[in-house]
Amino acid sequence: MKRTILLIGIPMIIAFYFAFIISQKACDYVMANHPKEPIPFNHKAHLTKYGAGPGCTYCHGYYDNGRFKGLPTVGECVSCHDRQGPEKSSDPTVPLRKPLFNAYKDTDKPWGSYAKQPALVYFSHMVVMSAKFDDGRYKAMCAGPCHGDRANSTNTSLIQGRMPMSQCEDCHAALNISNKCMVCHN
Amino acid sequence: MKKLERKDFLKIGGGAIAGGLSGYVFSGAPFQSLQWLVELTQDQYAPPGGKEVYLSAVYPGTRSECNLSVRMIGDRAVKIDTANSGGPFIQNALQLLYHPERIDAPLKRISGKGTVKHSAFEKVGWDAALNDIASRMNGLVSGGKGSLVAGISKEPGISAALLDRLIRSAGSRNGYYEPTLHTLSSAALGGYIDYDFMNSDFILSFGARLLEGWGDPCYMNNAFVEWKKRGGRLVHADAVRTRTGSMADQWLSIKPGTELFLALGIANYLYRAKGKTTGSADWAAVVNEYPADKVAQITGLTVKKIEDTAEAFSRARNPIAVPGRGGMEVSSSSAEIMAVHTLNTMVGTRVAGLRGIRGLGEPVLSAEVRGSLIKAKKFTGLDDFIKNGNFEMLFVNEADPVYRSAYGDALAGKMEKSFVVAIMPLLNDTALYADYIFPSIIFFEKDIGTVKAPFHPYMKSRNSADMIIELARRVEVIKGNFPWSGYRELAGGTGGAAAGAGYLNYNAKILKDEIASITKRLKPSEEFPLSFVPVELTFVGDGEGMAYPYVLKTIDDKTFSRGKLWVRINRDTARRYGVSEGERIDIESPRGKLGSVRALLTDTVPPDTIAIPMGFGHKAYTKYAKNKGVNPKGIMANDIDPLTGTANWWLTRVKIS
Amino acid sequence: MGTFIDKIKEEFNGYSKSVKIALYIMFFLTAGFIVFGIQILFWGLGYTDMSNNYPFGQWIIGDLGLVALGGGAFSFGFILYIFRNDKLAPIINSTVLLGFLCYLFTFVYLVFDIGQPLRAWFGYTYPNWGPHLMPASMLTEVVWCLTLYFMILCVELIPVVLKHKVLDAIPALRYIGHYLHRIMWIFAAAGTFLSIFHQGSLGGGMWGVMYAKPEWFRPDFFYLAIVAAIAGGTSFMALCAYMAGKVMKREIVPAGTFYTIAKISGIMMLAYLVFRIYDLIVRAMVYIPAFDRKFINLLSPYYGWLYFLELILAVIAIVMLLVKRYREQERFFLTGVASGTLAITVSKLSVVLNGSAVTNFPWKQFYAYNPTIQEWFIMLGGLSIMVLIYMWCAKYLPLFPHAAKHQAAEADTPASH
Amino acid sequence: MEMKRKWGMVIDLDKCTGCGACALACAQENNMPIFEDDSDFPKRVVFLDLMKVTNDRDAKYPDVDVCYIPKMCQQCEGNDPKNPRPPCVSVCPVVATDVGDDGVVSQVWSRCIGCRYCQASCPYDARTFNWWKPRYESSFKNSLNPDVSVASRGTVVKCQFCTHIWKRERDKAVARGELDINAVTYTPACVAACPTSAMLFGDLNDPKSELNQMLKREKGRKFRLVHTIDQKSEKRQEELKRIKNYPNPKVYYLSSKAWIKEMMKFK
Repeated sequence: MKRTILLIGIPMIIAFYFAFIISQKACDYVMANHPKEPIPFNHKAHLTKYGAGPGCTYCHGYYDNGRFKGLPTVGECVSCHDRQGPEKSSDPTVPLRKPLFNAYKDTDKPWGSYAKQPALVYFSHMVVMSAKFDDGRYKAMCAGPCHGDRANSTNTSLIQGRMPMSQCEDCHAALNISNKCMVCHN
Repeated sequence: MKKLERKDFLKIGGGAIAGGLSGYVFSGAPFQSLQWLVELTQDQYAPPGGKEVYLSAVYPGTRSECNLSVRMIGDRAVKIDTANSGGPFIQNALQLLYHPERIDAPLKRISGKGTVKHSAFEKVGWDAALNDIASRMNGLVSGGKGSLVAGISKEPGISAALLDRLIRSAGSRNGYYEPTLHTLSSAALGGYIDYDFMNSDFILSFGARLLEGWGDPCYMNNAFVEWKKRGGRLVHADAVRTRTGSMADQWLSIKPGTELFLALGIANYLYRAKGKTTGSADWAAVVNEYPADKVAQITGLTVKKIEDTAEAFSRARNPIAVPGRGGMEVSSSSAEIMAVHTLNTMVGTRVAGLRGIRGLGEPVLSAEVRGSLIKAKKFTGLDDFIKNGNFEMLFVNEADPVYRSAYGDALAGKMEKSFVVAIMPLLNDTALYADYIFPSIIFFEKDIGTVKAPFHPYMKSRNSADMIIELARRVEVIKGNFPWSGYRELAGGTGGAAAGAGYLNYNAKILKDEIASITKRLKPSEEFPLSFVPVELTFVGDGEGMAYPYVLKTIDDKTFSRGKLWVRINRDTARRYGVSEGERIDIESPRGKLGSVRALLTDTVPPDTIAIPMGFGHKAYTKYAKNKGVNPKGIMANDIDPLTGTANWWLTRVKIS
Repeated sequence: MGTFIDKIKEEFNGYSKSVKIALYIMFFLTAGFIVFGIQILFWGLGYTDMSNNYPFGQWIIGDLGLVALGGGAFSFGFILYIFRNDKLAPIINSTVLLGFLCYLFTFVYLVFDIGQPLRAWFGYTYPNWGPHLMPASMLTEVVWCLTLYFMILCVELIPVVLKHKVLDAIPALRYIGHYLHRIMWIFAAAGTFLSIFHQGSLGGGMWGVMYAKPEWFRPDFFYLAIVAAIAGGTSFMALCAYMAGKVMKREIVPAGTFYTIAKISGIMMLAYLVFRIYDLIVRAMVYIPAFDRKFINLLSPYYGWLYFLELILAVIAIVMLLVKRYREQERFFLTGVASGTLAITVSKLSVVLNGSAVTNFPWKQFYAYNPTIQEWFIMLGGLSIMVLIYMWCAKYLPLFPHAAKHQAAEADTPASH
Repeated sequence: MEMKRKWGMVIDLDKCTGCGACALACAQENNMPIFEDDSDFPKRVVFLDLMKVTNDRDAKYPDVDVCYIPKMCQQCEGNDPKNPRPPCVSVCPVVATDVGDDGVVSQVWSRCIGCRYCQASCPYDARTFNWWKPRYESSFKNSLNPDVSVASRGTVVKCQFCTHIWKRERDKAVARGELDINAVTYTPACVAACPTSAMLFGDLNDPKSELNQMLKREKGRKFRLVHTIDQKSEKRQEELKRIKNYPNPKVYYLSSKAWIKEMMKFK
């Protein structure tokens, strides 16, 4: 009897483990975006060394009506990395010219997005990022960031794939914000 | 350890399968993949986002302009915001702007007429098309056949004025307009009437469904709000209880088609009791024949009601009597227009002045052309021309006479044998018989006044005024009369100057003729006992709205639903003819038969009357309008008015079977 | 392969002519079911005559009818296993199979009926539970109860399947079958519990909670539906067994069992009739006036008569099944169970048809509903598939142990036929 | 942050010409699908239906009258406004429809399984079902509004008082630095499009709002669609409310004509 249990149980546990991992990875892969990344980008350096922080709005800004612009255009990049600027400089505060940008027009958006918002959600970055507690702390910071550790990333991928709804719901519940469908969905 | 047997392998395999399956299930993958499958199979479309901008634009009106803003997402226009400015039709503009069947380049017919199939046309360049037309026109004019050039415009405006000039320069008098109150009253009175509804305190409407698309809806809606605010009084005389009748302060439920007599009755009261004078002695003599009791008998109103209305009209500070039966599409005889406008002149109102059309001035004509012009036969109006006239070359400027005219079939027959150039954004029924079709633009795409156009013209479409100027400049004899380079130079407009009351011409003979003709038509005959009158849905109007799918969504189920048009019949009348609700009936007039419409039994129409919604039954005009319902124009009365030259189709005698 | 086809041919030729014609029709309907089923699943419900005015159609009637009639399974299980009325033993296998089929096809129709079949699992993952763990939506309760009860029916069906001569030969399966049979009362009890809930909620509660709809709203509808299910289900099970016997041309259920069922069914039908009349009176006097409307005005000219038909059928069933003299005559017994089944079916028809036909606005007329060919084929094709499966099972599974015994007994006495 | 608003609407039928601009604006704003025959009334997808009502049930020519009633989702709340219970919300098996914090009955079509139970329970025919796959032929796709998700086939859709416009306005407010959500007001597409300003939208919770002022002022003219309990005495209303829930919608209509109110009753 014991032998039978072992014979059935051990392969069962092993198969369970592998099937679980494989299907989860497969799901992640299918659900994730795999954008092109033609120009390497270092978030950490820009935020800590070159003064693009704090916050993200320096590059990932908003339109006048409060909607999120998303990824920056080359035009925004070359507003610092001047197309006519110096290629080398001893002054660390002077942004260098990046020959990488020569191939792009100002309106181009060379990067694709890792983060993918489902099409059926009305999500407002500005509202989420500017909501505050009574004592002035930002709510978004307390609930834990959606985009991972932004300040220490050295590449462009910050969020992997689509954010599941449950992740939004968890923060809303924790912060005592309404979790009704119509808060986000239309 | 014992040797593994075959049975043990089965156990291991079973365990592995069970474990694998549960691992797969517990990882959430099946649900995730179902979700993915849902999205995949539903082909969920997400409109692309972008920067939001509001562009401002102006909707042109004859009397007031509607300001609006267009919400843009990136380079897409997604919404028109009118902010309660009064213009209902503006909401259609986006559907026209992005209409999938909008013409994107000049089209030349390569196969037989009578179809607007894709394969019947080829796309050609503007230059090639204009050169071809110009060479044909040159041939006609130099061959002395300039008088066989004709043009039909939808409504007065810059491009219509240019087209008229083009035709006149070619030596023809055949520049016509589709009947609107503007053109009808110009023909009947020698000028159009400029109603200042905003400042009027008493509006007496003779069948003019003022709030259902009549005139300039943007202005009318604003005026209506103004009346509500200031206590303006609207009295509406109409046979059918339409929404205007319901919104009016008083509804005069006259018998169908008796508006003229009501006007005479009121004039009679004003003349007798108030001592007001009318135009001429002959006219007054006719008016004298219609005292209130006689009019009461004809119209079915009480004497008191008529006299009260006349009294109220004469006492008002700024009264308006307004003719123009119908909504978007009007049909009033010249006598009726004259009789109604007489009331305005009798009380000397300041809010209904007669204005003349300034136009672009007389073109310079060569002796040859002038000769042909003198020889050319003269027609009083569009339907007169269609019925009796002849043409070899026809320009149709935004109009759809094949669909709208009571002589549409006759026109189609003549168009089939001639060379037809049409200018329009969507292929309508007239395009069925056109040889060349030029894409024109919508109000969004042209500069209006000082407001710049928010959009570029769609694909290869151009302003029709520009197209006519371009064409004229290619025709030898005409060239000199078109010194302009584009419509912007003409933007000053062709507005009217005051014509003055002395300009009025009250022709008693026409009035008498019309009275005789209408009396004949009012009398129920043995064979055709029922009256047949039109009604309109605001957005469908005279059929123009049918190309817009969202308009189809506003149609109520008892007007048109699932391919069936419903006509309205009085309950008692229907009972007498044994017609039950929803039954299929045929309507027959002396001119022909209208097959399979459904009967809607309602007391909103008077006894012995059938009311039919207009605007249905297109043969072309995009797939949204095509073959939906029936077009009653073919069986409607077609007596041509002596002054306006237009068929008076308002009242038709019919029978049902 | 060839032998297999031969076997099917042989089997088919074994039936009488009328059964053959019925089989032809059923195969045709099944083919239509498949073709139109694909059309509906892939291109949407636009092909039905349901509309925004008339959102529920034929398939919902199918669901209601099948669940109510399939409900006979739980009442029989309850009476047999809990009350230990062994008279019902000969018919229980058939009953369980019928219940199973009815519920299976309820799911099939539900999948066709919802606009997003691929999202059907949302009912399990995002159920509308209200406070206190009571389902807020009757449909949530229906989905869960149906699923659980369907599982129970599967378990109840296992011993029947295991009795098949091939499977019965395997000792392990034989033991499982035996012991399952021994503990079947647990499942019967659980099934009864679940079944009562969803019978109530699908047949009545689901309609009764629509507080803005005069034709449906009444709080007692839930209980009425339970009684209806027991009354109609028992009749239906008897009717099916009787028909099977006719087709197989032998006695498969002893007459005594039929009489017992008839008695139960008749009593329940009487209870149903009384309850129904009470229901109608309460509606006419209390609930419909609360809408400022009158009962008589809610009877659509197309479907209003179904109410009266239902009452007449119920009275016929009561007379035929409760009066001993009639019950024991085959002809009257058949009339009784048939009209009992029909009465409940008609009651479901009137719930959906007349209920949907009533307008919400005083200026509109009653709506009519003319099912399209797609709806008819899917409805009737589904029923044919049920019948085909039942016929196959009746042939190859020991659905009627009594018949087997009876046959064995006959075989002992030579030259019986 | 607590949402203090409760949106409601008043439609003045004396000012409504029945033109249908509201329905058009609604269709444009909310990405209504486009089919070849959108006049197919029983299966057409619209949020705002322009109903034509005449009194010829009770009257004869010439005492008849015609009225158009723009009807969208009436945003019911049931007997107890503190614990809103619209007829459609409790019946949904998958929580695709819910009452928002601002009282608007939401419908999430990405969650809907298409059982149409809510449609059956709606006393105002306000919900429509996507019987066919929503289509937007070629260039019509250009005018789709990105703020409203396009529905898939087989889901129920309905008017949500253009909630997305509230969100849009809120974004603008936040961009201006206004963080209080209760300061955000908005105008639904139909109200903004009405050529005669016959529609008014506002907050029912705020006694000072224009909407509440108007409702207070227009006691004699106001009524609600097919909600005859409003015309009963207080005592009788209490009695009736014990028997059952009433929809208690948040859309009010105004009319000076008695016959319209008479037509709201079944006879």
